[in-house]
Amino acid sequence: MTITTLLFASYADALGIESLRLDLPEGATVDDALEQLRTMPGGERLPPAPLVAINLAYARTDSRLSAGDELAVIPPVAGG
Amino acid sequence: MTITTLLFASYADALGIESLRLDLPEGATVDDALEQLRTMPGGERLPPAPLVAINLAYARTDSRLSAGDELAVIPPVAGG
Amino acid sequence: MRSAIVSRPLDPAALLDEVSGISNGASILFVGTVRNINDGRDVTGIDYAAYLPMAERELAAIVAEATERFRTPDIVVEHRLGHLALLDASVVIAVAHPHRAAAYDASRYIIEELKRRVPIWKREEYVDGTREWVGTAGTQKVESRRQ
Amino acid sequence: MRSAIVSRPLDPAALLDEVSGISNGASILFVGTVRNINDGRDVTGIDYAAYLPMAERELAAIVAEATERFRTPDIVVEHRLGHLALLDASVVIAVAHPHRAAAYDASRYIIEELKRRVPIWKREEYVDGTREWVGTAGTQKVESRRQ
Repeated sequence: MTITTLLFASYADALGIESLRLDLPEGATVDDALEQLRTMPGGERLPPAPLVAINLAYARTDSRLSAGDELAVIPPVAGG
Repeated sequence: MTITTLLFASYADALGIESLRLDLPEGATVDDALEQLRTMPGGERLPPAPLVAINLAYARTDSRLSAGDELAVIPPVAGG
Repeated sequence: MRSAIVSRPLDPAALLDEVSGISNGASILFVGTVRNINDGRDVTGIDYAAYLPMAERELAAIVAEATERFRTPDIVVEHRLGHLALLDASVVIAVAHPHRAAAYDASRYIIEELKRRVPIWKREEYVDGTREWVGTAGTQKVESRRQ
Repeated sequence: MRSAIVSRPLDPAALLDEVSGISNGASILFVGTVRNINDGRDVTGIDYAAYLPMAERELAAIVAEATERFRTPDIVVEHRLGHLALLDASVVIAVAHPHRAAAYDASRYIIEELKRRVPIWKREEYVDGTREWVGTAGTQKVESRRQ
């Protein structure tokens, strides 16, 4: 299955990309997606357990992904 | 000795006056002044222990007064 | 740091501008306004009166205390006297601070102390045309001898 | 009740007007502004970025929570994105309520939750020309691969 992955701020800078598609086996979790991201250049800069959101809602990294999901890897927020 | 006494808001309405001079013996206290006010028409409406200020600063009712003092009898404040 | 008791309409935005500065990350504006219901009664307006020299002195003291306690000089407070209609602002407190927690705390400190210590009184007007002085311990139903 | 994430200058006074009403006795305006020093470094400006659809959703959720928790519909929040100079307002929170305690509490709730949950990030610019993304756990010194 294919999911869309979004990176922001320092994470986008680290990997040099803001949006990419990941191919994952059926039943894959957020952790599986993160593992794939870490194999990319700069991916080693992602923290061990980053904040993530699936389809605009915060999620746990052991959550299962579905085809077409939008997975966002979210650096520490700093609004205000 | 003579002091100036100021009344405000509901107290001024009760006694029908906002400012008056009181003649008091030397060494008189705020309580003595209040006792004199209570003998005036409407004076019975003053509470047993009203807030008072001497020369613009809150004071106790057992404080001694001096000639020329400005004694203010202060209803519950309601600013803001 | 500035405080004033005035008889003209208050301008909250001007006070906000007055305290803002490049070293402050947070500004808090408190605006107290005349509302249409108090203690279940329909209010149409309020007359504010003060023991002016003492009110000025107490208000200045409160602002000085807040300045020291919360470590910011950027505090301006104005209280209005006279007749106010519904929606009119009776008091505006503007505080700016490098950090938001202290800004909130200073703002709150000032309004609570103002309500506790500053000799200002309000007489509410009700829809039935009656007027009563309002005290912190509930409305004082003192019959006026001047009417 | 309204929230928005915008790319234009914020107008605090307009938001204050928007929440005020005759049944409210207290209005609190919080304005967050860009300040010249953060963590001891001289800041000259900030770029704000967001995960926009999620930020809009989280901010709306926070405002809805505050509306219910503090029982007032009179809440408006706007957060600005893009490049902000010193003194520019990045966020404005306007809350009005019949009573001041709830107004303060609602305002404080919203800014704390906003800083905790809304996916917005800021990159500070320093006097030496460098720029860094700022995290709540201190500045993240991530070397950019895109430069």
